[in-house]
Amino acid sequence: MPNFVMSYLGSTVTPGQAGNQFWALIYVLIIFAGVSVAVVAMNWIERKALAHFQIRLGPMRVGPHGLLQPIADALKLMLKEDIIPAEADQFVFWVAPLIGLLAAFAVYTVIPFGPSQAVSDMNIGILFMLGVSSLGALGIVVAGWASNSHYPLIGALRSTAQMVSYEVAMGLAVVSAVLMTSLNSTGTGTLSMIGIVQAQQQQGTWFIFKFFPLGLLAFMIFAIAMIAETNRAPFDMAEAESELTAGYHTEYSGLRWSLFMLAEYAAMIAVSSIAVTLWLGGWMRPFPNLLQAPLWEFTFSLFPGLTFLGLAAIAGVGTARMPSHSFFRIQRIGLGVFASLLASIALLLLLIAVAGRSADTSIAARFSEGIGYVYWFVLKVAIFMYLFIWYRATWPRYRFDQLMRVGWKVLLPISLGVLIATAIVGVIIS
Amino acid sequence: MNAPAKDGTQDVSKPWQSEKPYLDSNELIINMGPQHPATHGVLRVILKLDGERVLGTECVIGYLHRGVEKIAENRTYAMFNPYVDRMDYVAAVSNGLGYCEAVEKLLNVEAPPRAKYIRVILTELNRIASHQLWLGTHALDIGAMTPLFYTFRDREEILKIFERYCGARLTAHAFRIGGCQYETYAGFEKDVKNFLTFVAPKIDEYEALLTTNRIWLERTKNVGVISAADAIALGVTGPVLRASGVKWDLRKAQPYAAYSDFDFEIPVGTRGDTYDRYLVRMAEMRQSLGIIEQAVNAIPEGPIMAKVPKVIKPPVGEIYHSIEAPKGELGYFIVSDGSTQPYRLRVRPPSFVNLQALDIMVRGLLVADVVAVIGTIDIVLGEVDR
Amino acid sequence: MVPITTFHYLVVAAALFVLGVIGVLTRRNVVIVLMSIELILNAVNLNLVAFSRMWGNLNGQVFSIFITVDAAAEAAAGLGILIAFFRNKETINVDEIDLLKW
Amino acid sequence: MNPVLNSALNTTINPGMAPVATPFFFYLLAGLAIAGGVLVITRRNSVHSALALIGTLLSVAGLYLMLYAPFVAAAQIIVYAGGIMVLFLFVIMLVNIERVSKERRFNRIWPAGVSAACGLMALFVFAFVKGKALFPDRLMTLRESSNTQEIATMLYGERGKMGQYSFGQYTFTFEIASLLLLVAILGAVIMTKKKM
Repeated sequence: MPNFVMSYLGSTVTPGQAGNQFWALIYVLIIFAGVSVAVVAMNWIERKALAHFQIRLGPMRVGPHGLLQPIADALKLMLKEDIIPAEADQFVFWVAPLIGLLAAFAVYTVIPFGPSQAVSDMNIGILFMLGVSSLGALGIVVAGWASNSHYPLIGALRSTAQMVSYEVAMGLAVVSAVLMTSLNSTGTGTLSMIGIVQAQQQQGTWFIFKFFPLGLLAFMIFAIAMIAETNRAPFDMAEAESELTAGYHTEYSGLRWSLFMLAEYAAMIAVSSIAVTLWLGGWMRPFPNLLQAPLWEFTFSLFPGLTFLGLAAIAGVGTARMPSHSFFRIQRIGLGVFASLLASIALLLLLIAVAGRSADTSIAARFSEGIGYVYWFVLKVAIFMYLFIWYRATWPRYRFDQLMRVGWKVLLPISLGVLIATAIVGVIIS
Repeated sequence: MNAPAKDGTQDVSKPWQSEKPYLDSNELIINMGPQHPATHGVLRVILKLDGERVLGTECVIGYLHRGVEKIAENRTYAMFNPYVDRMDYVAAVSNGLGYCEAVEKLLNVEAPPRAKYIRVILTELNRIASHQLWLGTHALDIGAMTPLFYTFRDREEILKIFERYCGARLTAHAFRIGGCQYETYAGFEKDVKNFLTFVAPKIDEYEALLTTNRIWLERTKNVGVISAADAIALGVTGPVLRASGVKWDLRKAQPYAAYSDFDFEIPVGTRGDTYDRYLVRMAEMRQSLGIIEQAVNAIPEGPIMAKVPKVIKPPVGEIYHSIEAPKGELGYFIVSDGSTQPYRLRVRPPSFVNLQALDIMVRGLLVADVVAVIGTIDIVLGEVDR
Repeated sequence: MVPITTFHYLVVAAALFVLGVIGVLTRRNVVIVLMSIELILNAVNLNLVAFSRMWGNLNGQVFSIFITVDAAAEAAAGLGILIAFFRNKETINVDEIDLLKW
Repeated sequence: MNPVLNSALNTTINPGMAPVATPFFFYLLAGLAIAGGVLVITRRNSVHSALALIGTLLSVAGLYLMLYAPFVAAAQIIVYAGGIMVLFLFVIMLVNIERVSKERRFNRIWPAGVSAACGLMALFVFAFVKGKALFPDRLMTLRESSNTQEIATMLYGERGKMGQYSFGQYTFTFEIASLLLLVAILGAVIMTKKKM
């Protein structure tokens, strides 16, 4: 058994490609567990960051600094009564959140966390991603319809129209990024996500910096379309409580409603990881070609350990400054345990990094390399997540017709222009 | 949000059963019900819609009517003073100032200079507080969540000063007929000065967040436009009138309570849209800071209460006295029959009059803009319904 | 288990095709008729890809993309007619659409 | 026998890579597709039949993947399931189907329709049985990773090759297809625009 496991730990081919269903299943489980943890963490970070933007503290009561708040919310939603409106369509009402969830999670089979750390490396990676993200709109339309009342229906029609129109701009931005992959020496582009990142590695630049203004422009268009695609921040027409129409998920309650929220957060993470893969050089650490020296290699491999050490330090300071009143005793213990957990992970990562440095061929080296890939990828996605929260705190909401005008009359022409310009520049240069 | 009240009988139990499918919805009457989050209190607006565009509105008010004017006829002048604060509960101090000055005019008694200065300082502080509350809720209606918390944090400082001066934060029964009840507490000038230095950069913070914010511009520019002629015809006053380009401010036009001693400008807008009203109110906040600073530096010594008989029996007659409240011209028309209780007391609330302009401003806009326009007229239902 | 041959795919495509034809012929609701046409076009696509797989060259797959494009155009036009018609006659029942000019 | 068929039949065919999926997946997807098809034409509520159609489309996309046609599968998911079905659902909701579902589903002459369809099915079966020899039951080798690239080159020619600009076989047809789409868009917009 151990060599079977070793064969896959060290393998340079994604389980999907190797055709090994068992190992692919384990990857799927790891990724979905990871995404769920990320969604829980995102929920906590969003509430706390939004609060501190607005000079308030955010959840502090449930667990130390509100750390257990997301879990409490999840439990509450599970225990809440699950009301199905009268004359609503039982089957469709039940299926709608599942479609949304399916669309949000299916994208993860394609996202590359590392050269071999992805569920499967489809050679139509990007196309699959675009297709599945358009399925999300179906879930919302059907949810709005099944709630059998005017305003969720209007809300659903609006948010679907928004998703469909921004999907066009998003698709064109993605195409211009894919075009860049084919303008290298070999002349054959690739749709597979791992191939795109490797193309960026070969060409030595992230696509955001390639053909200077074009890469950045395409990235900006994708970033804007991405927010509209997940109904977030300035484009959150659906949950606009001050407007007349309520969101498509007003009639949902309890667990069903939490499925929608899970789908929304998962879609956010999925879409931003696609942006990272396409423009910010997926799992590549910064300056992979310039700083080749083994010393640089070692310092960069220390980063994961250091970040966890930093988190552990923050949690430690939190425990120290916890007031000594008896009420806070449990919270202090809880935070202390959390801090020590983070510290031990940090220690483990540093150990692997050091071990990997000493004997290059050993498993530790491969392990620390894998961790490095995943770390850099997750770090970039985390930065995107913070952007989502930042937008939500600062921007007012677009009116629906302005939103559609921006989608069709501003984003679409620019993305077409960028696509044509990239093609021309590509043909001229290569 | 109650189900759409159609003029025809419509089976309310199944809202889904509207005869006209949504596709080619013609005349649709929607209720922005009394408990809608964006109607600043209990105002019901019946919107006549064609699809998304507003054809006409009809405001149903009276949900907060307490019959204040009728009560005034059975109260003595001094007893009625606290009622006045409950009308525009956001700018309670300026209500009190208006009432006291009206009665003083009836009694032709003059408040001593020190009382006048204290009154100016507190009223201007109240104007800033009212504008801050307006900005917070208005931005929230349009979707920006953060300004609400900034404005409420700063408004808290003002309410602390009120509390220390007269014990109440919101409905501060600060003034009495003939002057002020309380001498300023020990650190009053210091607190006000600290407040001035504290709030000046904060207003820049609001401006930084919203004034050049593209989406804010898009949601407020050319929305809810009212021309100067319409404004004057409707009797609209206050920032709404000034935003349409009419330079009319009672503090300058009919100076009262020591305003003639201070110099300050009147901010005026040009197009009369939501963005101009936003700019006018922000500039007004800065002007108020200037006034308070001049007042605090030059506050005279001396008595704070004029000689007013214990039982106030004004001579027979009637007077109308109006002041510049944060929302517009707040007027008191008192008819006295020589007894201790007014024969008739009529209040001209600015919000009630400004609300008439809603219909003109909103016609042809989209439903989402109705929310923004109600916010920019800055109405308080306590004052509208009295 | 006998390996999957092209023949199996043809049977599935034929079944879908027949279902589509039944849908078109028997249903009264225009939307369902349009959906059955989509079903038929899908069956045709499946056949094309199966043959392209059998012959080993890609003409079949390229042609199936053209069929998808055509299906999209047909759906857009069909639904456009449906909406325009529904606005005048309040019904989307195939039997009642019997006037050439209304 | 026509020459093309001959050349195909006797080319040396090596048994290609193991088919991507076991027969189990084929029967599963085929079953789903046919079940979805049946649901589409029998459901009283058109949103249910729309969902069934989405199920069929996705399972047929799965069949494409088994036929080494990932590009067509992705196009199917994007255009069909993501685009056309959203359009269908939009129209179903805008046209307020509630009243229509009360009326009879099948028209009066449904036996004629079904018998015609059965005749058609008989014709297919006859053709399949007779022409068994036409369909060699061995699998052609088609490298999976290549064909997205080849489709692109067929559609649009070798763009990347150092500036050589040669049209693929189907570039012209591709332009006509986009023209068809343009006509359809114009038609739909003109028909549905309210008389503003």
